Amino acid sequence: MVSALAVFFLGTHKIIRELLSIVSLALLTGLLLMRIVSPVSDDFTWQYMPGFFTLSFSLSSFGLLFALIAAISGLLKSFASWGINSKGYHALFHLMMGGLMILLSAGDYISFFLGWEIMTWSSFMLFNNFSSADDPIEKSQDTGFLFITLSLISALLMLGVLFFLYNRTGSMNIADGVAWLHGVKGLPSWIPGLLLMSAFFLKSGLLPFHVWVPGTYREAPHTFTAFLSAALSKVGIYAFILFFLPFSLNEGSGQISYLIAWIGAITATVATFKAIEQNDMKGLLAYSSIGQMAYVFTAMAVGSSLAMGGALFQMVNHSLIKLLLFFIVAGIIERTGKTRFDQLGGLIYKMPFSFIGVLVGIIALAGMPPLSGFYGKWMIYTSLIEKGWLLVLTGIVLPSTAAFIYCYKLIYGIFLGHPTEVNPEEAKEISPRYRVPSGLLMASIVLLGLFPGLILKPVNVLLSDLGMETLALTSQGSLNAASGSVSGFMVMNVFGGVFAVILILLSLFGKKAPTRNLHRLDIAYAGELPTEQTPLHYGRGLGHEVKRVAIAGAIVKRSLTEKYMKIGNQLGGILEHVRGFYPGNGQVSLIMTMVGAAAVALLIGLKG
Amino acid sequence: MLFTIFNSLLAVLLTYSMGMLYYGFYRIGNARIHRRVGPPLWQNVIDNIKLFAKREAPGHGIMFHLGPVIMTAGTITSMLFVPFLKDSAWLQGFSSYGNLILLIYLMVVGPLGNALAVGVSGVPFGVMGVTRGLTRLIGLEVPFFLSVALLMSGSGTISISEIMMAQDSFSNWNMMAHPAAFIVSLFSFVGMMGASPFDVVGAPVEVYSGPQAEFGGKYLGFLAAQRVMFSMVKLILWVDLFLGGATNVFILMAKSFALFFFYFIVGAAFPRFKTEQAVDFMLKLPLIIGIGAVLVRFWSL
Amino acid sequence: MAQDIITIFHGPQHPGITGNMSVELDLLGETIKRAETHVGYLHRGFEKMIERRTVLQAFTIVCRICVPEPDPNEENFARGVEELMGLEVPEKAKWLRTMVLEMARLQAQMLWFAGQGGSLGHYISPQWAVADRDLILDLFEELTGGRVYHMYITPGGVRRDLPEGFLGRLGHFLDYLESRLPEYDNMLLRNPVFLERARGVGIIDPATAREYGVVGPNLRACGFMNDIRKDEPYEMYGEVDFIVPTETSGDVYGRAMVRRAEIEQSISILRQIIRRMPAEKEIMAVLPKNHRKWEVPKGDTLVKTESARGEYSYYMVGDGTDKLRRVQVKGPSAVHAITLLEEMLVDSQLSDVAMIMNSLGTNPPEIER
Amino acid sequence: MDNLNKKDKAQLKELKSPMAVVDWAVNWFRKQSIFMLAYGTGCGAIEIPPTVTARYDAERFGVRGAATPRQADVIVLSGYLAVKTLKRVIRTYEQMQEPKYVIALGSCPINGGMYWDSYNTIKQLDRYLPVDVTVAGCMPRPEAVLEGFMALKDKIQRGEAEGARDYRDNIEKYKNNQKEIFGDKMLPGYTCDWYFSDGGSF
Repeated sequence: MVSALAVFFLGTHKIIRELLSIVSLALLTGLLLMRIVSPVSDDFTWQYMPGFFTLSFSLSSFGLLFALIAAISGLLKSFASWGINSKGYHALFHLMMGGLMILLSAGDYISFFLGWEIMTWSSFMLFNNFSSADDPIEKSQDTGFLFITLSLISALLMLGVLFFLYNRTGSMNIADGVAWLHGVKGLPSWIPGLLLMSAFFLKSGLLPFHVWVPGTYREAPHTFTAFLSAALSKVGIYAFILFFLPFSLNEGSGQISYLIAWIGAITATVATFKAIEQNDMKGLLAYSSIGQMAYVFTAMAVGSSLAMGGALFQMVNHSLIKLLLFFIVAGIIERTGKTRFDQLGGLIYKMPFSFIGVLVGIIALAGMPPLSGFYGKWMIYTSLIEKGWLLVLTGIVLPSTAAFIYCYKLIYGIFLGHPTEVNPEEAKEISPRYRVPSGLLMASIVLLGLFPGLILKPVNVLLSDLGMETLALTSQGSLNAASGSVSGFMVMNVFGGVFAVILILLSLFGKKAPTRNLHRLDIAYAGELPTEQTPLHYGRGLGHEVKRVAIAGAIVKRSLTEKYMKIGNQLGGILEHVRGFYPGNGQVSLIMTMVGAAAVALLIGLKG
Repeated sequence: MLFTIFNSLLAVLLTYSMGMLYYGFYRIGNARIHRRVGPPLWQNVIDNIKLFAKREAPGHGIMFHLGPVIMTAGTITSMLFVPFLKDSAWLQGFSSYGNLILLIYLMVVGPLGNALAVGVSGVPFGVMGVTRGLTRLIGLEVPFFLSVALLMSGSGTISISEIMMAQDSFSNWNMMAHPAAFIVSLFSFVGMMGASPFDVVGAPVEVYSGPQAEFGGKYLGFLAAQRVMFSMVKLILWVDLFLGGATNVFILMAKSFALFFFYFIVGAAFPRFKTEQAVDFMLKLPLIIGIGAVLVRFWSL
Repeated sequence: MAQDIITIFHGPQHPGITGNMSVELDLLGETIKRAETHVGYLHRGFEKMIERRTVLQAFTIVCRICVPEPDPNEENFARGVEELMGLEVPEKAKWLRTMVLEMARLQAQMLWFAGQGGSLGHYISPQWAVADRDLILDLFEELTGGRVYHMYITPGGVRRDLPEGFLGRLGHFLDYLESRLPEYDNMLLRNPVFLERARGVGIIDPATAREYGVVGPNLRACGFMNDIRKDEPYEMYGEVDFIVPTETSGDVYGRAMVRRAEIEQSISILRQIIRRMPAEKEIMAVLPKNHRKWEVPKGDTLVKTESARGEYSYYMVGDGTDKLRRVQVKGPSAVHAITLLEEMLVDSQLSDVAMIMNSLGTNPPEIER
Repeated sequence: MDNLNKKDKAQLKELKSPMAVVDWAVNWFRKQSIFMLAYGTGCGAIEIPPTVTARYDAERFGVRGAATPRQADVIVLSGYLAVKTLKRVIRTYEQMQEPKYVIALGSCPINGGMYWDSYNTIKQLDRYLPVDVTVAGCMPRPEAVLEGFMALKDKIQRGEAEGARDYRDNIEKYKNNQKEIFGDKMLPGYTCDWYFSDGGSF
């Protein structure tokens, strides 16, 4: 993938210009799209220290899908962040993009690891140095600490396992390692497998490694959060598909698959109840991302082609939804300067575009027909029923039902209810540079709801690449499974038709019984009169009572983050004197530790 | 196409008149339990027409206006995805294009659309009611999904018509074939119909009639009409899934009335739970029965 | 202003309030963080109006202090006047007064039962209880001529003698009510949902109860045996046998159990009264001939009556004219519905407000008179 | 009840034009379905429960409770009105949807009743709100309350229960009367502005 590297160098070495950034990303997108149209083999090998390492790059069809997601997200994101970025931001962003491309096209361990690390470090720098938190002191050191510690752990795990594999197979090629991993039965393959899996779970934020996600999402620059959620969280899925998909399809690995499915369900439950509890928009969306990613893992664990299709559909759809929601949230934060539900409210008639955007987003996010989110959910549920994993199904129905609450909270807290800190007279619609990409995303979500075939046809190609059966699509608008079919086109038409008829009926009544437009405070209020000062906005309280439900209370009360911090602090105390060796601050010492650890691992691997 | 539209209109009319009849009975029956005479049977129809005959209606902007429309449209759409009869071309709606999972999600569209209208009206009581409803939904959907999943995996299909078709004789009715699933689903059924002890959403003494607090006139008329129709959709769904479906309208009415009677008795006898108590209850007893049934199925395979 | 909390009004126009008053609630979610009662919707200036009227004119309005249970007010006022004027009430009048008081207590408890069921969305209990209570009102009507306001217990005695066969009909009613009580229990008080909701909710701990001056069944549910009828027997309460039921839990369920037991006690007291009702005709003390010249001597007195909701006390001052100089009325609800309620509601749930208010037996008109 | 039905039929026969028949039918539905907002302003509140419960069973006549003013057709004011209450009552009344009716129970809303000399109650309710039916008595028995509802129904059927229209047409008079008693503590403008304009609608 020369193009990826080209973008990478272009971004790092040239003077930073917004236009350049967009052009380069558009170029990348275009190149990737061209790959679809005319599949040219651009496998690329680079001899490094001839005879010792061979870096090989080749973009598989899966890699292409992920690369496209990343490229399009990056393009939209660059458009949305037009003109608000400081120097160095673009360099880092493109560095990260480059790392991502290297990772996605990597054919061997070295390039895989290299891409992984470039991506991790540049994204760390991005959210740490360009944080959206207003007050630099308020910007929590904990977030960065957690992120980097967990990333280090995952990197070390991965490095160790990769070298272990190299040791066993004598080849740096990923395919050989995967083949070995699946060839060996029993404990020897389980342990490296689980370790590797933990590394990927961490990237996607699955339980129990989700703790870095909320803080990071909250503090990252607003548009970058969109990218984090839409593209970077998918890397874990890519790596999982790369290393484990054949593994989970293996007949003999039922227990492992079942375990992964439950990890997905439990993660979704925890994340959903945590999301309901959040009081700021980005925090809510962050936890929601964790939950949505977890469905994908559950579906992948099921392993049937329907489930796999559902997983990929859900993933693509999630990217679209989260880009849309984060863009609009970024726009609202930019216009109002408020991030929390108890500060916003009552903006619907001032920001109709954002309202419709969020509405489309939450309908799709909640998985309600007729928008696109439904198909992912439908395929996952149906595949679970066909597989007979009814308890897992219960496990993911719980969070996807509870998700309605945070979806409603998101739209109520911002647009409905009463205005609080934002004067509705002064509120303005979000700026066009958010509106344009949001509009595109909304259109694509609606379109996918009407014609899920648009995604499912390419997905079929991927499935056949994997050697699985393809999904039965009767037309663009309807989908058949062994046990039933669904037609979104029909749902949309019926709903639209009925809606129109009732609206006409209502307007007929309107002649005889006109609707009186009432003042905002003229509400049924038990006979009393609210004043302008009376707090009437339920933004904070919405969902507050959910934790009185036993299961939700048990989840919300516990905080893994705190436990990790406690462990970290204790470790810190023990290692206090060790730290004395290193000059400077914690970050420097962490980097040095990592370099040292990497060196040690390298040595061990070489010796073996 | 014309036939389908005609059929849809027929379905709307049938559910409306069935609903008004049943709820008329409901009010009289409740009155008899209360040791009084009660209103005439058609009182609900009179109430409904009166609401449409009001001279004005309160409004809080276009979103408030659309809420009841979405609610009614959601109800009618989900009605059209339920097959009313088996072995018949009549009253099938669009059910061949949908399935049970789609229906379960469709049934949430209307209430959520109305929730937007409630939110925009700015009545705090209304939003509290909506929150209660959404929280209660957790408790209702989980056991319900488990019970219908048992059916779906048992009969190997997720299509409502096919599940209905499979129940050809009394011993094959799903309530006999899958008794545990039926019992679990009955808990959810009572909750979904909004009967005590799960009627937290519109509790007048607590949240001032909840989501309906700000609706009046024609809007309330639409909400009242869709409420009875929605109840009938749920009843017919249960008849399709568990009671073997119906070959004609009279059998349908007989079976659905039996279920309705059950709902009426339970609703009359109990005070109301708090929201969290309702959810906890639903996640305890019904869920345990359901999980037990799944485990039994698992071991017996 | 960031809005963590939300302010709503529970009342005055709200189905979940016990009368014309309101509670302003600050809620986080549905958890109450601050409660403030608002009264003044019903203030009529009773004490001032009594000062302006002669004793006999005032006697007609005192019953209107408390709608659900007017008779303790009449009795209190009458006894106060009698004490000030030194009137001797005939024994039969005393028996009749005791009977009326107990009947009033009984119907008030029925009303409480109706409210308690209604506040939980259990619509059978109000229907049954209010209809059965109406039978007591019929008896009242027969005895006094009025359904709700009786103006029966006048200073000096009672207004009318028993109608023919009244005691038999009262006995019949008591039998009927007793046969209904098990159904009431099954319907509400033993209902698992009621137990789930009422136990451990709205707890008054004994120290708080003492500190705030809680009275009546609310106090007895905290474990204190405190009843004016026992402590300072008036009328014929010294003569009849009854026990004062207590509970120790202090929660809604405890108060319900106390009230439930009091219904049975009232029935038993009424049965004793039916048995022991004297036959003589004398029901009025010897009164001044010209009732326009009823002059209340100088002096003051404090009279107390136990009502269904607790203790009423009147402090009355006479100044030698035909009007009372000052009447200070203290009803039980002022404590229960204002100070105690504001304290109790904090950290409880919105769903419980109506239930707690009902279980405290709050009644707005007597708060502000 | 039978009596009323006969009266209805007699009326229907007299009607000539089809529009009159429609009006008659609309009125019939309005009178057969009365959503009552029982505002327990005073003592009269104690006779509302017997009226609607098992013994007198107002639901026979289509009378049922409503929780909020938006849903209600008739507001039942039971008893005396303190000044503070009157303000809430007016607020509640204005929130109701036309056609709307007022029933006042007891002597107090007519002339002050027992509290004619009280400094805190209003003496004559129809100075401030258009009362359609008054039920006298202290307090009126449930039968009397039901009789009040019957009178209201009769009025509705005849198309004469137009207190709301009276209020709309004479809003200045009513507001002035209210101002006399509230002084500068009048209800804020947004609660009643639409009476002075056409009122936006769609």
